[in-house]
Amino acid sequence: MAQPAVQSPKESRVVLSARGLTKTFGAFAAVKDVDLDVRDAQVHALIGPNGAGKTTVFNLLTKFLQPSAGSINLLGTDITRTAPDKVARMGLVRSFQISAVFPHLSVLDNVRTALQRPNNLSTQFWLPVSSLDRLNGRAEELLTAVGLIKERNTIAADLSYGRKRVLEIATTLALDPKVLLLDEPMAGMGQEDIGNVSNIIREVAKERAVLMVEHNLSVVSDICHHVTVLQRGEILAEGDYATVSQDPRVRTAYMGEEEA
Amino acid sequence: MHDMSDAVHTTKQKAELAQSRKTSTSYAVFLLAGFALLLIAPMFFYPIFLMKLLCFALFACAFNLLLGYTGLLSFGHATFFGGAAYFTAHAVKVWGWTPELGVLLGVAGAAVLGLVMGVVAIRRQGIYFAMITLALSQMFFFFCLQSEFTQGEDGIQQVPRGHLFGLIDLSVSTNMYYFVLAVFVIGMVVIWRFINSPFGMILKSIRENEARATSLGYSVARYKLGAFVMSAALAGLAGGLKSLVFQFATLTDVAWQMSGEVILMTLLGGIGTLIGPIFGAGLVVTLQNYLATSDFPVTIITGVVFMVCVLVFRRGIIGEFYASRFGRMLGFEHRH
Amino acid sequence: MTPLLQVSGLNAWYGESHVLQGVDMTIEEGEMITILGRNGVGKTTTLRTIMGILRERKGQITFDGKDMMNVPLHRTAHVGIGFVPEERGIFATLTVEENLMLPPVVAGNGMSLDEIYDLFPNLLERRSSPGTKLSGGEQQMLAIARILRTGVRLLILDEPTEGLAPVIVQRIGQVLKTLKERGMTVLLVEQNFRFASRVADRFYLMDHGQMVADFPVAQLPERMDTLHKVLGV
Amino acid sequence: MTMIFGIPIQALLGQLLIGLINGSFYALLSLGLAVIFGLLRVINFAHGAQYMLGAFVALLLLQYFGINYWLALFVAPAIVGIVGAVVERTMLSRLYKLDALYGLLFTFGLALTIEGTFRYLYGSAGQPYSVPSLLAGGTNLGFMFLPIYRGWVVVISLIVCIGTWLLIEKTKLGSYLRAATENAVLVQAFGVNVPLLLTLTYGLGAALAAFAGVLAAPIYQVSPLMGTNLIIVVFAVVVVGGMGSIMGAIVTGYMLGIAEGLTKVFYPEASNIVIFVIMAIVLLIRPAGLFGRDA
Amino acid sequence: QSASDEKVKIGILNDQSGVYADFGGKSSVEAAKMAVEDFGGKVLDVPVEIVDADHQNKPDIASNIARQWYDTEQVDAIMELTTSSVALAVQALSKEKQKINIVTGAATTELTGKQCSPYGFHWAYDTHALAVGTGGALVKQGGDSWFFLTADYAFGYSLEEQTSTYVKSAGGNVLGSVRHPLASNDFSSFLLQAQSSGAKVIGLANAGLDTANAIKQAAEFGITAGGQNLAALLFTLAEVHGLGVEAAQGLTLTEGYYWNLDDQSREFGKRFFERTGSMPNMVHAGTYSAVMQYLKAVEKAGTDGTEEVAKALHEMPVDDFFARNGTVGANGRMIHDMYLLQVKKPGESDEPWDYFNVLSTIPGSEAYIDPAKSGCELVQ
Ligand SMILES: Nc1ncnc2c1ncn2[C@@H]1O[C@H](COP(=O)(O)OP(=O)(O)OP(=O)(O)O)[C@@H](O)[C@H]1O
Ligand SMILES: Nc1ncnc2c1ncn2[C@@H]1O[C@H](COP(=O)(O)OP(=O)(O)OP(=O)(O)O)[C@@H](O)[C@H]1O
Ligand SMILES: [Mg+2]
Ligand SMILES: [Mg+2]
Repeated sequence: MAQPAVQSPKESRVVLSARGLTKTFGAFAAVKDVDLDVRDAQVHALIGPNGAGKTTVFNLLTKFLQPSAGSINLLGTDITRTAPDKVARMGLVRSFQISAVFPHLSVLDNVRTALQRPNNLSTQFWLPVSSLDRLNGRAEELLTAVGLIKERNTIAADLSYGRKRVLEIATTLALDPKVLLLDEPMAGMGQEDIGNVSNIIREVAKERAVLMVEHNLSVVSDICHHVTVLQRGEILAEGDYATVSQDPRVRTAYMGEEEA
Repeated sequence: MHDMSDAVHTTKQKAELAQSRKTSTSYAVFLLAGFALLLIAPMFFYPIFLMKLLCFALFACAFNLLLGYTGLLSFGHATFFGGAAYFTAHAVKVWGWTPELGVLLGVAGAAVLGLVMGVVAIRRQGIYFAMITLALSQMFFFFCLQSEFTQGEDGIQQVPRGHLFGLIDLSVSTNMYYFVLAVFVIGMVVIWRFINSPFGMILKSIRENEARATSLGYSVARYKLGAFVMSAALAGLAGGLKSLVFQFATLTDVAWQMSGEVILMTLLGGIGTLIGPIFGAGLVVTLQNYLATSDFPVTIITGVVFMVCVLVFRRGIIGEFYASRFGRMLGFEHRH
Repeated sequence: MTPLLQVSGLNAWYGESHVLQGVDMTIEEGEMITILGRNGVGKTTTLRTIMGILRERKGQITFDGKDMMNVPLHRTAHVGIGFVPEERGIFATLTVEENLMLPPVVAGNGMSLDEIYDLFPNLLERRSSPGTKLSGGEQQMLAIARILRTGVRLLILDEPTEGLAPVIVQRIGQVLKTLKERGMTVLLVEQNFRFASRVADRFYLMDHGQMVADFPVAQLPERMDTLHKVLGV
Repeated sequence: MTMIFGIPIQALLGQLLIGLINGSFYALLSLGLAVIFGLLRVINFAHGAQYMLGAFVALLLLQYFGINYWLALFVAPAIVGIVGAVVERTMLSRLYKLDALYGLLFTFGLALTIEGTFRYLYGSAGQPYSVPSLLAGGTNLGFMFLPIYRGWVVVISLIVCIGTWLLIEKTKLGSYLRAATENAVLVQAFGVNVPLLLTLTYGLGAALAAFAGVLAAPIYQVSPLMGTNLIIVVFAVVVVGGMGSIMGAIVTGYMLGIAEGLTKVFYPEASNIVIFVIMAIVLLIRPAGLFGRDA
Repeated sequence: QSASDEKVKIGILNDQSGVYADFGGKSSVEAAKMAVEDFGGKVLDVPVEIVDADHQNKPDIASNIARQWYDTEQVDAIMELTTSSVALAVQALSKEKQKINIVTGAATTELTGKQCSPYGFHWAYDTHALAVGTGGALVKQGGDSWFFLTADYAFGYSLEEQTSTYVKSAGGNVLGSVRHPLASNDFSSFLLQAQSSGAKVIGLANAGLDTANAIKQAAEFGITAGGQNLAALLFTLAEVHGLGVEAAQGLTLTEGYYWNLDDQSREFGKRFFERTGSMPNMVHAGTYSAVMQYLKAVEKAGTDGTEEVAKALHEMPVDDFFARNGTVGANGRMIHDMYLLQVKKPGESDEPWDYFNVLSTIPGSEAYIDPAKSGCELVQ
């Protein structure tokens, strides 16, 4: 599936960038001096061995963790000291590695919760809930796109693990973020959904930047324009998938003898 | 935090249109019937008892707004209830304000207290939250115990009920009753609207998964604080009203046992149900009155009721009713 | 000879929803079995029911000739079944090493601590940090490593490769083979088909709460059609 | 005479020592609370009642069976511990799968019931329990008169605190318990009899409270109300120390005892809220408490 | 003329399960019943009935019950009313409903001061009487330098303040005081401060468990052995019994009644003991006396009408085993003699419950505020 999509539109602008990003936990440096540029209309993969610091980088970028050093810039604004919810409101939204849904809300309500904010329907304590019904159209559209429409009224807790991941993606997309950070979105998904979600990501990346962590290399090679390889908190290699996957250091540290 | 709602969720949510229509009709019928009953109740019951019941019912509903819909268990709500009682009593007695202004001052005072307590307590969740609110309300209790304006353990006594809007004489029992009833209904409408609003939806999401709500861009602390202050203000409404009904404000209303009592009411009625706490309050108030003249020791009975409720009727009176076959037949699906 | 694990007519429920609808399955001593199936068909539920974690169940489960239906959960491990849950179950208040040492050893043929650290050097490096401060993949390693110490006879693994880097996945494949050589029996649920086909002796295909097919790895080529149909790829 | 803030240093020393003695009670009580909370995730509101029970059982043992203080020091906690274990087994254990708040509410009811019953049976005025003759009297330390019994309280409570801490933090048993609070089902699946462990833990926590109660009996009036208000202060101690942190509970218990003691000298009116004030400040600066791990 | 409704009903409203349950409680109800029996069970040829309720120290419950009693259960008078918030609330209500209330359980002088009622009476004791009794009388016994341990709320302040006044006017001086929070368990800190003040008397301006714990710990820290005396400002026989003579020996306190005072009081004490298992304190005896006097007043007035009975109560002198030389002031205060008592040493008491030596008798006119200076608007 060597799609033209893998060709990266080089000229697109940088929307999220980090310089000298560092995070230490006590004496242990989980992330060391990482520079990262995430571009609009690109799928950017962050890969690397377990414990390399990928999730930590996500936590830093979304401000769930405060960097020990370095700076982060989102859409021209310095967000090094901004609160996480503020960052989300500025258009940088993430998913979680261990699935995160609102367990006792229905699938539809999960998505509507996300839709409330961009539609400015979240602080009105004087309006009836039915005022949220105008979000249904968009919510159902999203659910259809990810293939969850049949379960729209199911309580999220009753979904199987894989389906929860899918719901999480729908919820994240509902915010219509400018930059999307996905932490192992395909983990635990069956083949069917992997194909489906790959398509969705490819689709949404046409208008926004996507940074994703993924261990499924066929997905990475399929949909990612740019790959950064992290090892022990540092950048080991960078480039498109073809280049990176040929790098012997990457092969020993991460891929093993897996045929690309 | 999500287990709290186990008691109030059935596994499957069937939001079929017909069902929900049936539910809302049943609700409407029930509410109208209830309201009609309250209108004629003074003909059958002792008005002061009814008024006390309404005050506590409103207090419990205000408390439930926080516990049932944000999952925050406050062990310090006596502060708002009793605090407002003092403010209202003081304003009416010492400054000679009209009763409605006095009550409004109580509400405002309680809201301010809520803001102060909230800012500190909101930083923690669950049990920590409960403990912190408890400790802060103890501080307030000691403040009231020592402060001049509360008159220590004598309390502010002989508070005049005055004239509503300067016109209606509230020392007439029936007038007072309908005033209390009106305030109660307004309070309930406010609560109902609040929980069934876009804001209320976000509160539910936050209770379900805070980190996720943050990552969606909601500043969790502010929403919680909003709910906390709202709950405090409504508890204040109930407290202010009570001080006019009984014409005094005393330390019992700010003591931590009062916070325990309101929890009991809510638990008995059904956490997370709109009208459950009304029944819970009714039961507790009746029980206390009844036990007062019986030979049973009150604390033991209260304690046992508490334990039995937690162990057996976790859903509370209304919750069990909704979940029962009869409740379902009428179209009450237990949900929120 | 009786099979090590025999499951027949197994039904299980989550409250009102009837998830397993008559699962039949046999595993011989020393076999490595993989259950394949789409998301939500009941794979995890099957494992949880066999373990006795989910107790709203009917049917028969015998392990080594012993009826398991009435064995309390805390005895299951002592009978000889070990479990690695899908969500890993790492304990936050315990350090990595405490996590590792937590499950009681039930028989002598488990791996030693040194062997385990050899296998997963990441864990050695982070041995004294709190369990959940590990990265996702490290937690997965820990979850697997933890059960290898105990010396159970039947190892039940729910999606062990999820979230692991390809190198580690390969290493786990080797570990499983070694274990098999030591005589251990393994029951696996996997989404990573490539991995599964490399390690398993036999497959069960699951759909709608039932086993719809089972065949040895050798028959894989001729069964590709069924596979595609059931897995929806 | 040397003065500090207008208080003679001698007097100050005395007050410090008294603070330490009271801290011993806080430490013992908050330890039990922290054990139960840390391992069962239950806020044991009945802790004050169990403390009272300890004292009462000692008193009743003396009145009806002539069992002296030394024996009561073991027997009373054992009895209360067993009662606690029974309560856990038959009732509290049903609440673990629910939110921790239900545990709090249940034990709240339990506390009311126990205290109510004792008040009903024995009135609220309280009854005396005398200091064992071996520990009667006191010594003059130069700066103050120290009742020997108070010295004994400090020593024995330190020993018990450290012993419990070792048991929980340094043994396998402890790690089972800690793991079981996070995911009991999984620990059971690993082959550990978790329900039994939890029952023992609650029993231990209750026994610790009762032990403090027996220690307190010769100092305070043995009254059904003796634990009612104390428990709230102890909650605050545990919150300051960091909920669930055993060491935190112990150390903060002693520290706050001293802080309270000093307040009684410099600004006595505030001595009952000083702990709450400290708590508020600590929470603003370190939400997880002084020794707590951030969740 | 006769009773309005074929029945005279008296309500005993007090704390039966809380902190004051021993202070009055169910035993007070028993005392009231004894009074009715002693009176003959009937007045003006209609039966007398006692009803009782546990107000749980909550004014709203008390107020609720009082209303119900007055409005629907034809209760004619309510008595005892432990704790000041309850007493004040019920007195206000009784005034509004024009019913008689007699307080024996609460201490506040407000009841016969600014918040007095034409139908309200205060029977057994009040803070002023306690202060005069213990403060003034003790100085005369040689306790002329004082240090106070004061509960940090209005009740404590007023006890301390009033006592200090009488200590000073009797020629003593106050060396200092320390305010301790309500319900402090540990008093050793405060006691050490009191000890180092060198005062001869340590005045305990607190109540209930606080006082008991302070006394117990004073013994523990060798304070009483060191020559300082303790004076409890509100402490009764019931609590001394709870504390035990061992710890309480030497303590001085003031009560309005002591069972072992003379034959009359002994007679009542013994009978009360047979019915309740404990000897009465001034609240129990006071409640008996109040019921008895109320019935006498009904008889005298020839009706149970409030105005008439109140008038009779104001006019009639009180002379029974409880109140010697008792008169009722226009503010409702029943003025009678008080006793300064000292707890005996363990060897000294020769029968159970024989706890006190009587140090002196304080005449009612000294013990109580002159009604004319009480601030009550009913006194001109
Ligand atoms: N809060 C923390 N405290 C201490 N160490 C931490 C913390 N968070 C992460 N680490 C450590 O930092 C390293 C990087 O973790 P991170 O979660 O970023 O890895 P990752 O690249 O996402 O790995 P994986 O692919 O397994 O998810 C790991 O070794 C982990 O143990
Ligand atoms: N706790 C639960 N309560 C109710 N229903 C549940 C629960 N857990 C799972 N289910 C339902 O049971 C069915 C089987 O779930 P199970 O987790 O066994 O699927 P799975 O095959 O393991 O899927 P996956 O590959 O996604 O892990 C699903 O339809 C799911 O929605
Ligand atoms: Mg990660
Ligand atoms: Mg699964």
